[in-house]
Amino acid sequence: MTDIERFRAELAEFLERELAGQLGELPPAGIADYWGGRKPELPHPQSRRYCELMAERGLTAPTWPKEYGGGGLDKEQAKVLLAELRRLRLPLPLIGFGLSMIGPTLLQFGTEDQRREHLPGIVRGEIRWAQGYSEPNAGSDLASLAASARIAGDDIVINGQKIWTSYADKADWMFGIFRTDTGGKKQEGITFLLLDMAQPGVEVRPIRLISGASPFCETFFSDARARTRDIIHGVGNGWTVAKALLGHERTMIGDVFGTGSRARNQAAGNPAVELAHDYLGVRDGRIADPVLRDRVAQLTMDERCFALTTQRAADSVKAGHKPGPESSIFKIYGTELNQRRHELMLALRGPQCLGWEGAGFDERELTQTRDWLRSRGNTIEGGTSEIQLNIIAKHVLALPD
Amino acid sequence: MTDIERFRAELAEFLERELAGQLGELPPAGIADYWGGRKPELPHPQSRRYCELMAERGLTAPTWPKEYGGGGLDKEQAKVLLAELRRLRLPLPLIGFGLSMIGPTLLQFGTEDQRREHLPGIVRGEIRWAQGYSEPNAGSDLASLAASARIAGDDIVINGQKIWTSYADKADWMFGIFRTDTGGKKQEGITFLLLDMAQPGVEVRPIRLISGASPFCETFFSDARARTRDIIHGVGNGWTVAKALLGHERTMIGDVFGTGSRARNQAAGNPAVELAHDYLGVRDGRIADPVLRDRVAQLTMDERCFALTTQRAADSVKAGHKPGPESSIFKIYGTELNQRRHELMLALRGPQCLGWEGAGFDERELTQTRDWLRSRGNTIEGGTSEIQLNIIAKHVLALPD
Amino acid sequence: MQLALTEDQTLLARTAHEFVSSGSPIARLRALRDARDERGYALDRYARMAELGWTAIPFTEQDGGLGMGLAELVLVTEAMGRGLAPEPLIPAIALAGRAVALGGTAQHKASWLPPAIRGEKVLALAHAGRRGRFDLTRVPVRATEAGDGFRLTGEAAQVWGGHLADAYVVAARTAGADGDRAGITLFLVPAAARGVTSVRQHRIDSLNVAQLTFADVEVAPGDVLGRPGDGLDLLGRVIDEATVALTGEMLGGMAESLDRTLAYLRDRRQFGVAIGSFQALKHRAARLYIELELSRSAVMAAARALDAQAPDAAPLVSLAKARLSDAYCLIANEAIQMHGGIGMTDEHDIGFFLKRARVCEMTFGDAAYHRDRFAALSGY
Amino acid sequence: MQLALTEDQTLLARTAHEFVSSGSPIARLRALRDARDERGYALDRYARMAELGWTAIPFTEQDGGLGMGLAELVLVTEAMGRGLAPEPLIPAIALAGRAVALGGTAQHKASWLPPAIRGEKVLALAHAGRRGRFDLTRVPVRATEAGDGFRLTGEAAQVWGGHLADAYVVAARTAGADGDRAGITLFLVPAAARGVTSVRQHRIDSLNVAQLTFADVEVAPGDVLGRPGDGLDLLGRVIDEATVALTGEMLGGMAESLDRTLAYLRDRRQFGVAIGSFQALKHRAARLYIELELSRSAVMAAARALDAQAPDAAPLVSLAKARLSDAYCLIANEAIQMHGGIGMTDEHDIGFFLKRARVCEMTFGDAAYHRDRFAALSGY
Repeated sequence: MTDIERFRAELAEFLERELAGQLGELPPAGIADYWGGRKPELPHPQSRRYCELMAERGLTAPTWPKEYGGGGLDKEQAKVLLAELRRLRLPLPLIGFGLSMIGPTLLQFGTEDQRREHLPGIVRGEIRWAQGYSEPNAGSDLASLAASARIAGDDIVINGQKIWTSYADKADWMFGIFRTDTGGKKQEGITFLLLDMAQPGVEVRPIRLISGASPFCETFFSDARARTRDIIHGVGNGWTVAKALLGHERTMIGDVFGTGSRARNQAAGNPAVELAHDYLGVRDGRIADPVLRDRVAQLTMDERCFALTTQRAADSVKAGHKPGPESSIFKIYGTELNQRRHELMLALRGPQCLGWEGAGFDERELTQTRDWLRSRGNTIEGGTSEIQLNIIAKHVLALPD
Repeated sequence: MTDIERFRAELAEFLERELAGQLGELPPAGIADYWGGRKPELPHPQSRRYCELMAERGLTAPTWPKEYGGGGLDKEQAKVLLAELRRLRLPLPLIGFGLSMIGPTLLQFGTEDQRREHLPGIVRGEIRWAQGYSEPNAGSDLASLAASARIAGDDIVINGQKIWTSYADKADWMFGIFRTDTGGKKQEGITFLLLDMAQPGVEVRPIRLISGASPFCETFFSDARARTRDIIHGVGNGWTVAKALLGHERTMIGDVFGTGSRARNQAAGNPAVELAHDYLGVRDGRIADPVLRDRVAQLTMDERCFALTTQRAADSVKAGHKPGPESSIFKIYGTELNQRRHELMLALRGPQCLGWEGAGFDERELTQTRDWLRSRGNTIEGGTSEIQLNIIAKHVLALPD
Repeated sequence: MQLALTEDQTLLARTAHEFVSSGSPIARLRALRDARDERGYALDRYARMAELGWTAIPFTEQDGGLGMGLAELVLVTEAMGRGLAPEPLIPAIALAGRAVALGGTAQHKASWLPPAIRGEKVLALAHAGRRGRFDLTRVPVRATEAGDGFRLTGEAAQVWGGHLADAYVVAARTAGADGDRAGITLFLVPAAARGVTSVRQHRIDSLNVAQLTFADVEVAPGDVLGRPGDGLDLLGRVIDEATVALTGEMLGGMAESLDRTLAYLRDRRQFGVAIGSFQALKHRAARLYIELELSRSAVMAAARALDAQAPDAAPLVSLAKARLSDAYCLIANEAIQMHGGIGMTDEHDIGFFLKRARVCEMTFGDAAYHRDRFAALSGY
Repeated sequence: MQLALTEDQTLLARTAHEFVSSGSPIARLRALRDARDERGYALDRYARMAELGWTAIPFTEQDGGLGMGLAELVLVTEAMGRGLAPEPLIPAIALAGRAVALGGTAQHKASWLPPAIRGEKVLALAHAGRRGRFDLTRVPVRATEAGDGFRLTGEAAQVWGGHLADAYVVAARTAGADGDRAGITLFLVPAAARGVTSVRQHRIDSLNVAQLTFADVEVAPGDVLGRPGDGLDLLGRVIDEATVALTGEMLGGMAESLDRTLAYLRDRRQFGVAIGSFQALKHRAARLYIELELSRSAVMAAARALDAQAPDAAPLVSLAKARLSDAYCLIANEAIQMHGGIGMTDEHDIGFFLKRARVCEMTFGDAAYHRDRFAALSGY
């Protein structure tokens, strides 16, 4: 038995026997994610215990070093873990911005003390994190942010406003960037810090979107307090940290739209074709409306082509090449495809696409319409399409400023 | 009998009796235009005599003052002249850039001497004019022109190159702008002048386009000579004159594309529909290919809508309003429509749209293809679409620089 | 056909614009929406519109109207479109009111037109079902003969202005099947008739629409508008008229969306400059302006052609509706994009135009439907 | 299916690119055009391509080939597309050569494949008439039985590589009518056969194409490729293969057009700055780049799917041809626009790409044809 086979066997033993033995019923795969936190929402009665038991072995953060509570696994072992969870139809024990964003950031930029203080709580799902970046007047031009952090002894006094903070209403701590110096270049004078949100100076207001409720919030700071020991990478060096994190976020978004738009060329499983058959009917084996049929084909082909391009990027990396410039197109094209798909769906449904709620519209129609409205934000959030085009023009095409 | 009735009667008498009496056969309407000049091309054996006899009464430049050889007619009388020519199926006696461009410019900016020297020759069709504006490195940014004019006593010495000079190979004189001063703002130091092209220092080379032969030429100047008395509006003031003339030219181009795209919504007389019927066939009374039928309808509707917009602009002026900002859209939309129409025609013809000359393609196919190639220049010449969009954004939408 | 406004028309447009823009129109719509108002519009506001004469525009003087036409009506709907005014002028007047005026007996007119013109009674047209799409021959109500009269059964969807309306013009099939041009009859049915049920539907635009159920509703021979079995022409005519009135509204919505976006582009600063100075945005804004200007011509032409009953009126209606559908959706999408994140929030007003644009697109036929109709009417 | 190049493939692509780009390729095409060269390409250049092994790529080793596939062939055609190389690799090898390899007898192969692979003999496929558009069932030649064999009559248009070719694969109808899938037979006809006339056609791309007339051309039973009446599948297969080879060429043309345009945007100065610094042009250039990257994926996938005879190979061929048709025309149009006036002159090279783009679009089906085919193959 090789090491990896032994690892797999021990893991299976733990998951199938020990875990099941302690918990009785385990949460099934496919239910809502578990985000942890001080007042966690439980998608399943055993969600919290499942997370805790997994965390005891570091399996909520499998590749993080053991000294911070991680699993200390190598890449191959981590793959085995995912495979075993899939095989046993178990969900990930924990997700969140702690694991995906601030944890890796602390591993890269944090001091030993900062890691020891914050990482174990993330691993155990005790603290849920939110990200404080954008402000009403600092969107695409993030570096022009104004929310201020004034250092007063061991404390930092924070004033101002953040916007688009996802799940801030459910988070315990926030990581974010604040202005500690208003002179000089705007990118200088930005400091990356952590703060506890459970304090009177922090007020959170959820944002309604044109599509209805959303996870986004506005967060207002009035003499809120943080500790200087929670400054990451030093005062005035926050832009470096933030950029590293943002790059990471954009890759994630590209991935979502890349893998989200599956290759669909067969009629079966292509929702646009199903919808067209349902709402328009079939004539001589074809979608009855030839002009809309042409649009269905165009969109489906574009989606297939996009999926092939994401595959090509992955295959190219697998073949040992560096990620090529083609990945710069994923965010922009993926989000526009998603918008076009939603608009096509509206066209196929005709007037039945107009419902907001209630009588006369079925559930799928109503969901579709909300999703369409929400999709209009895809080309704005996570770097607008305009910014993406600027980036391609400058960094890929070498066009001058 | 009112004055205008008397005028019409006398004119008819002249056209029907006197002219016909002197010339025998008159040139018929619909033949090629007569441009005049020192070595005129004669679309009809009597073209030159017809022009001369009309010019004797000032009827080649009917609204210009009599003292310069014009007809001295008011607007109403000029309309009567056009109506009579139409009624008798007679062509315009003379066309050209003398009548349409430099003549009006001299009337606006020229001195009394300049008018007396140059206008009569234009009226009589003795001198054919070309326009020297663009240069290889001064296209959209015309004011950066470099062709130089150095004043030496009563003479001006000209060096450099002009491009896109229409019919320069057939012209006798050129009006154009040249740099007399390289210091200061680039718009200053530009001088508008006239020069005789029949001299050794002027060399003309016709330009072939991607669509084949064209009226455009390059003109090269090597110590070519002009006279200081032929400077219009003073040294260094040429930009003012040029801008006035350019504005005039853009209006003309917009008109061409505006009136050129006739309202077509009936099948009969819509060339796209005729072509579709011919190349694609008819099924159940409809163009057999439903997707191309949709494109035909879209284009036809856009053309109709554009024609309605040019009509609206005209009606609005007729109703006593000032020309509105809507006219700024004519050049850009008209030229793009023309390109789209040509591309649709290609799509309708399929592979038969690919011919350049000779066997296997009929004359209409070949002409169509050349016209398509030529149409690609429509959005470049006379102010690129990009420049037009800049103008709309700045002057109509008041967006900041 | 003159595509220019007369002095009277210019005055009417100005008055309408001033009336609608007074009193924070989008805030008013938002308040009605958030209060889940059953009616979805303000009775007093509608009464004021009637006082201003708007409800009288398309009726002859004999019928108590002003004897004007669509050329005038589109000026009023344009102003309403700028303010997204939810009052049922189009459904009650241009659609159902005109159906009564054109197809009704003296008795029908006497009963319904004066109160409709005074804004006291609201009429609505029920002619489409959930799956009928835009095909006027696919009416959702069937009328079977019963004694002298008929009995109506079926369900109409998204009846504009239909909730809490006073009477309905119902397009029902008395003979034949979907697709047949003959066999459709229009009935005038009071909302209080036994067997009529109305349920308010909630759409993205928050306007008053209803799902109407007709369960063995008995109607008398005297309730027929026009000739039995011959209702399609009348239905088509009032829908053409209402379509043009709607394109007027769409023109207003487009113009307002663009104006608001241009103002934002001038004001909003990023990277130290107004974002309206970025050339890529400038060029896109200029393209939107071109669409707006072309759209205005189409609306004016269609209105005048219908008023003059010109032979090319029907294709011009399709021309206008197709163009306005595409252009309004384009401008509304671009308006959100150029506003950035703030445009995605419910708190900002611009999203209301995005929603209304899509509803307008899907009312009386989308662009694809009207291109097909234009081609068919043109013989190809 | 791996969408990445192997080391061998990378090397092949580099070699091909170096060979084609050496010796001013566009100037060479221009010279052939201006000389009104009957052949339209250079025999010695084609012989060199054969020496480099390009003509052997898609044939089995048994047939004297290299046993490679479209994944390799598209790398060569891409290089040719960058240089607009006029040599008849696609028609002679991917189209007619492959028809002989797939449908020919041992005798056919022995006679024709070795000289074709050596580049000494050129084959061409005659399958479309002037009005057949893209429908493979509308073949322009009719074959009537005559004795043991057949007699061919008809006129084929724009036969690629067909002028001064040595033999033709002719798709002729032996039974049935346009639209029937059965009844098409492929014949191998020497150019010298009595009754065959070839007239050079001049297209915008200046490539060698011919109009072929068949006047009672007698063919023997042994001249049939594959089974009589059953030729459509074979025809469809080689056209699919050649279509993919052509998309490779188109990819090269697109890439070259964009590269040249980007270079111009960096160099050309107006208003004191490089025009490539104008944001509106930047954004448009970035959009073109996106099209290019998507196109590359489509070409690679279609080539590999056909090589593997994957079940979704046919829709992937249509996917690639549709996308490349639209994208090449778009990029070529934008290239002219961004070059401004100079791009409109015949003296400048960029116009050659515009012309070739349109020819490629109209060869083996345009985008609309392939969207229709994709949908039909996908069952909707």
